[in-house]
Amino acid sequence: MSSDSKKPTPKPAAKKPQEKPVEIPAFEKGISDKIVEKFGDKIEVAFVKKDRVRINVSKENVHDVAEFIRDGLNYDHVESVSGVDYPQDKEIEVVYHIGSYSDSSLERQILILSTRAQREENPIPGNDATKLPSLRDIFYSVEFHEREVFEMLGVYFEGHPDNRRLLLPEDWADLPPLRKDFAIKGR
Amino acid sequence: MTNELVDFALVSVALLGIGIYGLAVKRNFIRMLFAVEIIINAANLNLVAFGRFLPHSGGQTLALFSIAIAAAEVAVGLSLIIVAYRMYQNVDIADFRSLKG
Amino acid sequence: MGTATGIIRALNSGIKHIATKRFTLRYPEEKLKFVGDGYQFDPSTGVGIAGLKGRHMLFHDHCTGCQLCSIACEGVAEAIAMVKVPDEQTQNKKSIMPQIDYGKCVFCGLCVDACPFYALYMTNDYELSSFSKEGLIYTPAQLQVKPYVAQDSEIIISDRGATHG
Amino acid sequence: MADAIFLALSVITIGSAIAALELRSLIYGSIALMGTLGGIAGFFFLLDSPFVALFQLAVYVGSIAVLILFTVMLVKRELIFKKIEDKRRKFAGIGLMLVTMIALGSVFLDSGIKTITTDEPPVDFRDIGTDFVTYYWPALILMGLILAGSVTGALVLAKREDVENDQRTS
Amino acid sequence: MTAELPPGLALQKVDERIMTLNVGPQHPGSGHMRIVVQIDGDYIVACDPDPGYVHRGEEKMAEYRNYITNIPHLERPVIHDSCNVLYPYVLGVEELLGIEVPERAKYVRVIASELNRCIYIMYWLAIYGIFLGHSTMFMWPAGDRELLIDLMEKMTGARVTHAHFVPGGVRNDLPPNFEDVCLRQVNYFEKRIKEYAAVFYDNPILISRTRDTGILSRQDAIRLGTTGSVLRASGVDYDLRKKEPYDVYDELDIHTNVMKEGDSYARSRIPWLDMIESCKIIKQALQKMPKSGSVRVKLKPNPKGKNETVYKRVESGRGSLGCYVVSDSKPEPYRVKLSVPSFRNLIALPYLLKGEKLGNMPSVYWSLNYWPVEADR
Amino acid sequence: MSVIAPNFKLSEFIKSLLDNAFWGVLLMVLVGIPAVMMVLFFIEMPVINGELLTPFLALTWLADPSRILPVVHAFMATDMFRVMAFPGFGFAALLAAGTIFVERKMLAKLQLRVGPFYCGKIEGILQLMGDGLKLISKEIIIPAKADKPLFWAAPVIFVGAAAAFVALIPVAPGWVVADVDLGLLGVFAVIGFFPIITILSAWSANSKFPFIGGIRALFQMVSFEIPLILSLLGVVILTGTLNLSEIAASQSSFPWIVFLPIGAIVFFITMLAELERIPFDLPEAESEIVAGWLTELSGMMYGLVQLGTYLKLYAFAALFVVLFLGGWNGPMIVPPFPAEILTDGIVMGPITAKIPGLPLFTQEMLNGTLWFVLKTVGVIFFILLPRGVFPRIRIDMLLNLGWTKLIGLAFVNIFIALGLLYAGVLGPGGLQ
Repeated sequence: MSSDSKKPTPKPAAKKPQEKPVEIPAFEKGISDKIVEKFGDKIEVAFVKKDRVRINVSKENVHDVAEFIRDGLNYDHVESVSGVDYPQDKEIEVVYHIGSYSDSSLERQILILSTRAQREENPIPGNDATKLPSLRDIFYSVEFHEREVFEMLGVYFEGHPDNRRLLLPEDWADLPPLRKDFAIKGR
Repeated sequence: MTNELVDFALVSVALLGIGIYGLAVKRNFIRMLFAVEIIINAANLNLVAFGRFLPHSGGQTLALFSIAIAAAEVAVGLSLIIVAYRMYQNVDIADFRSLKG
Repeated sequence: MGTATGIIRALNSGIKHIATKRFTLRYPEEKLKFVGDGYQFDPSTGVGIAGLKGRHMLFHDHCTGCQLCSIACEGVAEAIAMVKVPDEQTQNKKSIMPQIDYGKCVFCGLCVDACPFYALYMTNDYELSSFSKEGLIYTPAQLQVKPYVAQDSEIIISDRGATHG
Repeated sequence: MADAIFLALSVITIGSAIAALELRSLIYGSIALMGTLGGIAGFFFLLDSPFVALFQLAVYVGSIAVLILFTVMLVKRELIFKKIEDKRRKFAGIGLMLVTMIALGSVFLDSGIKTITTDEPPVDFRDIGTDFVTYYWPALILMGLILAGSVTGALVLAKREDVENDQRTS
Repeated sequence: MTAELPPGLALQKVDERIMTLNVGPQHPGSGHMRIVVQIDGDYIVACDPDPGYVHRGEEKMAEYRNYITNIPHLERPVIHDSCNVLYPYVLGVEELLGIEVPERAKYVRVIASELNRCIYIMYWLAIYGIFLGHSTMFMWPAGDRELLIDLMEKMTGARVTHAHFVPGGVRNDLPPNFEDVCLRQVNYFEKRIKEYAAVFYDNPILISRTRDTGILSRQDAIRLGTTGSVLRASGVDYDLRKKEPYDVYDELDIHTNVMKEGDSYARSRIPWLDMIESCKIIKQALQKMPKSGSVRVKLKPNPKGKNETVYKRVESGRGSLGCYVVSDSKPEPYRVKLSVPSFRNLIALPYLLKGEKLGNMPSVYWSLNYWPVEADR
Repeated sequence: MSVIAPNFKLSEFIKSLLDNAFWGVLLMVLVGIPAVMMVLFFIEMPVINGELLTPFLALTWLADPSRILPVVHAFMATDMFRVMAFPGFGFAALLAAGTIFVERKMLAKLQLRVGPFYCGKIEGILQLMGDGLKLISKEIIIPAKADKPLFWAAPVIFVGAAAAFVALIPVAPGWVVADVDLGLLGVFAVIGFFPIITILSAWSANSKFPFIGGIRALFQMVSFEIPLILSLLGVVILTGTLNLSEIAASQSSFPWIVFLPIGAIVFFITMLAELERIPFDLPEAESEIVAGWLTELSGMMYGLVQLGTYLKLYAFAALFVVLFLGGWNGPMIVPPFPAEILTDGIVMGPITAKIPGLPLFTQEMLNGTLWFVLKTVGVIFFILLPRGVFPRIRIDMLLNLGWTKLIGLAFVNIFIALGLLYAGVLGPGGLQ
C-alpha cells in the first residue's frame, strides 16, 4: 500500500523536467493538464516530452484514470503492458503504453500510465497481496499483456476473466522469472 | 446354364431365413437394418433367377426397381437411426420405447 | 466471367514459367561471390567495410593480448578464450591470443569492433563444419591462416529470369 | 466349372450374411454385409444378367454400404462393439429361422421347379432398357419421385438444427 | 481461479459432440505454437492460442548485458526481420545515451530496414502459400527472397542475423558499387513480385477462399489494439513511418496501403502491396542518400545511460514494434520490454476463429501476420 | 536412446555376405527348387513345337536362347501377360512412374527450381527408385489402438481397386484386360469402392486427423460421383453402348469432345476431385489436418497408397482419352511391317535379328498404343498443371460446386447430346 506517488530513488524521469528547462511541447502539455484538472493530486505527471506523457497513479485510482483516458481523451488501445520490479521499494511497477488510432491528432502520442503494486518476498502468484485492478474492461487489448505480466511478475489482475498462464510452461513452479531475485544461472 | 433354378431358390431361402433370424433376435437398430437388406437381396436373387429361367426380361426389371427402392429405404432408415441416436444416445431399440404412441 | 478469365490467367502464367530460367544455387558446386575477402576495419573512421562475417583471421603481429575481444564476447556467446601462444611478440608480453570456439560463436562481429589494434578481421570462409566438437575450436595458429574459398557465382538477371551463373 | 463357382459364392454369401449379424464389431458387420451384397452380385453374373450385377455393385457397395459405414461411425465407439441380445430370443429366432428354411425349402424341393433348366439365350440388357421406357415408364417416373422424396425426407430428418452464429464476442 | 490447479491446467468440460484438436506444436499448420481448437463438425466453436514453446527470455537476458552486447540476442526473435526488431532498441539507446546519428547512416538504416521488411514478408508469404495448399507460392517467394538476402549479405556480411544496427549508426559502410547492384536487383524483384498477382492474388480460387472469412471490423481492430497489416486491412490508415517518422522517413515519399474489407484476403494482400511500396522507398533512399560520409559515431566502451525511461517504436514487417527501456545509470539496462506486433495481433485470433470453418483456420491464422517466435520473445 | 552406427569393419562385412550367401543357397536347395518343381508339376504346361513343356525341358530351354523365343510367344498370348504386363498392371505402373517423374520435374520447372537432380546422373531419373527403396526399408508403424486387420488391408485393397479400374481400359484395338460389355457401368462400380476403402482406412487408424480426412474424402468422392456419372451419359447417349472399346472405336472420325465440350469439362473437374488432386486435395490438406487419411500410414503402406493413387490417375486420364479424345484413333504413323520381317527377321548384312514380339504387335496395335499414350500423357499434363497454379479450396465450396454447378452443367450436356440425337446429326455408332 506504499505505492502512492511518493516515488523513491530510482524513479527515473521525475526530476527530469526540472533539471533541464527545455521547452515543453504545448500539445502534450494540454493532455497532461486535462488529466491534472480532472484528478488533481490523485495523479502525478512524471514527465512531458515530445509525443510522450507519463502519469503515475496509485492503484486505487488507476481504473478511474484509465476510464477517463479512454472516454475523455480518446485514447483507444494499449500498446504494451510492462512490469518492472523494484525490490528495494518492495513494489512492482506496471506501465501501460496507451495510444490512439481513431483520433488523428493523437496518432503519434503515447500516454504512459504507470501504477505500482505491493511486492511480496515469497510470491504465491494469484494468492498474495500483489494485486492490481485489471483494465481489460476498459481497454480490451490488455488481455494477453496482463496475462503475460501475471506469469512473468506474479501480479494478479483482479477482474481479468482469463487469468491463466500464457508463455510459461504449465508446470512452472519457480519464482516469476522477470523479478529481480530470479537470477539466471551462471550470472 | 449348368446350375438349376432350385439351387438359386435354396440360397435365397437360406438368406431369407438368416434375415428373419436377425430381425427376430437382434435389438441393435443397425443390425436390424442389415437383416432387412439381406431379405431384400434374397428376394432380388429370386426375381433375377426366375426371370433368367423363364426367360423374361421382367425379372431383371423388377430387380432393378427393387434395388432402387431399397436404396431409398436405406436412406430413410439410416436417417431415422441418426435421429433416434441423437435423441437417446443409444442404438438399442429397447431404449426407443417412448417413441410408442 | 471473371472466374474463368482468372483461372485462364493463372494457368497461362504457370505455363509461361515453365520456360523461365531456374533460380537455384547448387551450393556445393557453385558458391556465391562476396565483396572483398572479409570484414575489414577502417582505422580512420572506425567503421567496418562490408564483407562476409565468416570465420576470423588473426594477425599475430598486431595482437597485444589485451583481452578486449574476449570481454566483448562475454555477454554474447563466450566463444573467445585467451590462450598462451609459444611465439614471442614484442607487443604481446603476456603471449596470450584469442582462441575461438565456432560451436558457440554467433558471428555478430562485436569482437572485431572491440579490437583497438585491428588484429582481428572476419573473412568469407563460412565452411566450418567438423566431425567433432574439438574440431570447431580454432587455435590462434589456425586463425592466422588466410582462407582461400573459390567463390565465383553471381546473380545474373536477364529477360528470361534470374539465374546463378 | 460353374458349379464350383456357385458353391463358393453360396458359401461366401451365406457365411458373410451370418457374419454380418453375428460379428461383435458393427464395422466388421458392415464389411460382411458388403460381402453378402457382392456375393449376390456374383449370383447375378452367374445368371447372365451383368447389368443388374453391376447395378447392384454400384448402388449397394458404392452408396448404401458407404451410408451404413458412415452411420456406424457416427455412433459412439463403445456402442460399435456392444452386443445386445438375450438368450431366449436367440433360441426362438433360430427356431423361426429353421422353420422358415425347412418349410420353404421343402416346398421348393417338392415343387416342379426342381427340374427346370434352360438353354435359351439370356435376356439382352437392351431389352431391359426398352422395357423401362415403354412398358414400365409410369413406374420409372414413380420410382424417381420416390427416390427424390425419400432422399429429401432423409435429409430433412437428419439435418440437425445448426449451431446458431453467436460467434462474435462483444 | 482455483487455488489447487495451477492456472492453465484447469480443464473445461465440453460437449460430447465437440472434438478438441491440438493444432500444433508439431503440426504443419501451426508454426511454433499450439492452437487448441474445439470443433463441432466443421465449425470452430472455441479456440485457445497457446504460445510459449519458443520462449527464450530475451527481456530477462537483456538485464544482464550492457547496451552493446544486447544487440546480437535482441534481434533473435525474428531473424528474418532482424534489423527491424533491433531498430527501436537502438533508437531508444541512442536517446538514452544522447547520440546524434550521421545522415548517411540514417539512409543506410532505412535501406536495410526496408530490405529486411521485404525479406520477412517474402518468408511470410511463402508460408501463407503453403498453408493454402499453393506449393508454387511457397517456392517462388522462397527463391526470390534470395535476391534480397544476397543484397543484405553484401551489405552486412550475414544472411539473416545481421547485427548491423548499433547505437550511433550502422556497423559498416556500404560496399563499393552497392547502389548499382541494389537498384538492379530491387528492380527485378519488383517485377517478380508483380507476377505473383496472376497466380496468387488475382486467382479466383484464392479470392473465393479468403474473401469474407475472418472479418475484423474497423472498430474491433482498434479496440483489440491490433497493428500493422491487420490494422490497415481493416481500414485504419496508420503507419508509423508516416505518422511518427523516425530517422529519415519524413524526407521520403511514402504511400500507406489501406483496405476496407478487413477479411483474410485484405490482410494477406496488404503486405504484398507493402513490399512494392518498400521497393519504391529503397529506390528513393538510394537516390537521396549522401554519397559519402561517416556512418557511425564511435562510442565509449561500456556506455552508461541516463536515468530515464524511453519508449520508441518503429514500423516493422508486421506492424508497430515498440521497445521500452528503463535505465538506472548503469551499463546494463534495468529493464527492456519489447512490445511486439505478433503478440498484439495474437489477441485477434480466438476472436476471428470463433464460428469459422476448420478449413479457414490456416488462412485466418497466418493472415494475422503472426510470427510465433516473436510473440514468445 | 539414440543408436550410433558401429564402425565399419571389412571382415565383418565379408562375413555377413558369406553368411547370407550360405543360407540363401541352402534354403534354395532344400526348399526353393523342390517347391518350384512341385508347383510346376500341377500347372498345365503348354505344348510348344509339338513337345510338352515339362519343368525339365523348360529349364533346359532357359539355357538356350534360340529356344526361348517360342516360350516368349506362348507367354505373350496368355491372359497372364495381359493382366500383368501390357494393357494391364505393368504398363499402367510404368506410366504412373513416368507421371510421378514428370510431375516432379515439371512442377520444379514451374516453380523455378531444379527438382530431383543427383540420383541417376541425368536429371534425377532414378529418384523414384530411390524413394521406393526408402519406403520399403522404412519401418511400418501401426498406432497402438488401431484396428489392425482393416489398417493393414486398406492400402492393399486400394491398389487392388485401382488395378481393377486399370483392367477396364482399352489401350489399342483388342488390347484390353477385361472386355466387358458394360464397361462403363463397371467403371462406376469400381469407383464406388474407393470411398469405402478410404473411410475404413481412416476409421481404423483410430486417430482424429485421419478420421476428419476420411470423412472429407467420403463427402468429396460421393458428391462428385453423381456429376461424374451424369457427365458421361452424353457419350453413352450418342454412342448407344456402354462398351469402352466400342466407344473408342466410334470416334474414328471425330472425338466426342468436339460435340460435348461441357461434358468433357465437367468430367475433367470431377476427375480432379475424385483423384484428390489440387485444388481438390482437401482429404490431404496438410495445413489443416496433417495429412488427412494418410496421416498414420507409414513405410510401404504409404507407398502402396501412392502407387494406387497414381494408377488411379492414369486410369482416369485414360478414361478421359477413351471417352472424349478418341482413344487410340489417330493417323497412321507407324510404318507397316513387310511380311518377310515376320517370317525371316530383319537381315542386316551378315546378322539376322528376329524380333520375338512382332507377330503379336501388329501395326494397328503399335499405332493405337502410340496415340493412346500421347493423348494420355497430354491429359496427365493438364491434371498435374493445377497443382502448381491453384490453392486448395474449402470443403463447403467444393460441395457447393459439385452439387449445384457441376450437376447442372452435366444436365446441360445431356440435353445437348439428346438434341444432337433427335436432330439426326449424330446417332448410336458414331457419325452417320
